[in-house]
Amino acid sequence: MTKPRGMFDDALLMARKDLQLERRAKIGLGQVLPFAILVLLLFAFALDPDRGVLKQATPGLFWVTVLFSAVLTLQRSFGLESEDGILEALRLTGMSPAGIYLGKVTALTLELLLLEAVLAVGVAVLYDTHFIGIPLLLVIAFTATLGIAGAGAVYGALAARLRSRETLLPLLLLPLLAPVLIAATRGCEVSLQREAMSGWPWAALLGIFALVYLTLGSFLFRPLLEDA
Amino acid sequence: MSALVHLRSAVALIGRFPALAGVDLDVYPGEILLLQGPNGAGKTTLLGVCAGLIGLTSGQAVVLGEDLTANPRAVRRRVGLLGHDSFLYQDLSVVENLDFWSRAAAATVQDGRAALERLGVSSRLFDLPVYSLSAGQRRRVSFAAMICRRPELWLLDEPHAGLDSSGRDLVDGLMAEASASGATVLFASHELDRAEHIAHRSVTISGGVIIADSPRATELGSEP
Amino acid sequence: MTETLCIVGAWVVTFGSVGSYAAVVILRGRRLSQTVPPEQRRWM
Amino acid sequence: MTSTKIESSSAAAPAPIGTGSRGTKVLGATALFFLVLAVAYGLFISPADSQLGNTVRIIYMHVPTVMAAYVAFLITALSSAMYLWKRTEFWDLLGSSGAEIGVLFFAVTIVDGALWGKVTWGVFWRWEPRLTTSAVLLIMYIGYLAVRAIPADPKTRATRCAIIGLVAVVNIPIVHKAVDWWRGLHQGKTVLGTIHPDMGGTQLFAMYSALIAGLLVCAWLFVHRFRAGFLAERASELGLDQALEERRLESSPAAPSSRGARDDLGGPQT
Repeated sequence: MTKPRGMFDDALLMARKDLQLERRAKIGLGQVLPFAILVLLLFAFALDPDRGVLKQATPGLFWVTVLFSAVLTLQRSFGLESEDGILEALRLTGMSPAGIYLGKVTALTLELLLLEAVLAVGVAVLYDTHFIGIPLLLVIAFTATLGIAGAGAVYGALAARLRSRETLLPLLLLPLLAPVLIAATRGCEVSLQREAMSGWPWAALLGIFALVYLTLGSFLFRPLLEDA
Repeated sequence: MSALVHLRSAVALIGRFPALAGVDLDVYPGEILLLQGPNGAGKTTLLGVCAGLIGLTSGQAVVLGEDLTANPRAVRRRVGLLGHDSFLYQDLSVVENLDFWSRAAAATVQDGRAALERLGVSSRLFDLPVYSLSAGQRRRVSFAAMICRRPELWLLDEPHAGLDSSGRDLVDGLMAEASASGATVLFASHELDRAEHIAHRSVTISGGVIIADSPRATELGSEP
Repeated sequence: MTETLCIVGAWVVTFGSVGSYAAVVILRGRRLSQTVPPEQRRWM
Repeated sequence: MTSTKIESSSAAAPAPIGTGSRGTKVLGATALFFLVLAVAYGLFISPADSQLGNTVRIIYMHVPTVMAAYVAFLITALSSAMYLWKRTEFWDLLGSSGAEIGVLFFAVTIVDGALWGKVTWGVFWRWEPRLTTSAVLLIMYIGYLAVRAIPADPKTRATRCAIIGLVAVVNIPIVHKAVDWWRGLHQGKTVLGTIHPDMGGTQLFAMYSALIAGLLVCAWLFVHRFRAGFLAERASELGLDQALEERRLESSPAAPSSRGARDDLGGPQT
């Protein structure tokens, strides 16, 4: 009756289910993405677009927008796991906690990457950004997103069961992601030839961040599901 | 016959509130045990404890031969819990839910479909999202998600609630069938006439303790 | 002028915050120890 | 469970009121001694620094507090890991004491740093790497305390806090690195928070007595905070015993066989 299932089977199952949910409910596509584009517009209102401030600050604004959208995506992603007794049901299945974690991270990473792709088109059109140094940009986007999803899933799951989760998650998560914001922003600036330094150390730092939190999250998800 | 569920002085807290205040309970293999008591008596908490979801603050709990405080995970995958919550993703369709939950519990997709059929869920509902189902239909889908994993211990929290009369009969039939095939059923209910008819034995819980244990001399002895 | 003010300020802030935190902790301990039976609060 | 009735055993020595003991008194007195030394040398006896002038006197406060904060956070991290392994109340209480004390010292550090900046740069805040890092870490640990303050049963709360304690501490070196590189692009390292080599004898003495005083105060606070947390747990357990009694009494007035309140929706089975 119980054929052996590995951690990666569980991860795949979870990720598939999350993407299925997104396809059905379209919260990311229908709500988070428009919000992110709205933020791009708000930045233009706040920072005079004619004086070049906007153009200079584009990488930073891009990643700040991604962070805020990530918080919303995480709220949604773990909100639906804590409704209707789903967390209890997941514990009853005997799925591996690390598998659940990696599945959530995979789905989150894919969703956020898609959001970033659309936002990139957004800044290209609205802020007149010319993309150069594409390989570095892609590596930075991927590692940064993996880090955001990896750290975010731990705190998303932790906050999901608390009544004050809407206010608590940003407070917990955003300071944790400060190095991601710094590294991704600087890395993108370098890539867009705004600074004369090589951007690969930033990509490496992002990679280390992602690796550290993916490892930690895989271990911490068991106590998180069991007792938190 | 050794007990399948064995609780001694079980104390369980919900937050800081002692929902169970020292429960002694034995449930024997193959038994259908009715758990009755007023609202807030601790029925739901007791089922949660037996499922390995709620840890004990003090006391002893052995379920399916496993010590719950030491190894709750071994118990969880062998029990089926039908709770107040639906345990379903509202935005996914009925089959998507069943596919996910059956595979998550290491059963096959076919098990899930068979369970839906067994619960009388019409195939025209299969592709509807769960939120659009009526309460009774949703209950049947939850039930299907529970039995598709073939649990050894059924923990049912008011299994008749929200169901029409054919649904109630169906639930009774499923419980009898489970008991006949060797599974054990522990269910909480307020519908005592119906419940006492199907149950082999009933216990009453109130104020977080068992206050009455009334064996029904039936085909299945409750004590060795 | 600013210099003296800032230097004195730094010391006052440090001693003031740590001191008032210590006071809060001590008072809290005293208040709590009245509700807890003596055999549970024999420190090493 | 029921052994927590108050019973004053007159034979044994009376238990202390509060969280003090002989040990903490000795510790506190030693800390006080070094504090007096630090004040005397740091504010009055030692001369102004050759490079920093009188602002070095802020550094005498800044360095001990930041050291104490890091020690506290490292203890929190260690306790978090130990809690997840051993699951004992000791590590939970130690970890939460560390977070609270660390936040206190870090907040003081940042205020001191800003005051130093006001004298040195003319502005309270410049994006100096150490100050920036401290600000980020401070908010991270305020999050820990926010979760700690949410009412929950002790085990749940302890697990949540242990997870945050671990997640936060591995971020410290990453934040350091990121902020250093980031600021490294714009300006050279500042001397804030460093003991530079050409400090004179009385200056070093002032610095080290302040440092020792800071760490001793930190240790003294730890003991008291830990004991206060321990007392709070015992006090809430007393509440639990009472709650259990009340809970059991709920069932006694109603006769067990009374079935007046049943709410069967379906008809009797035929």
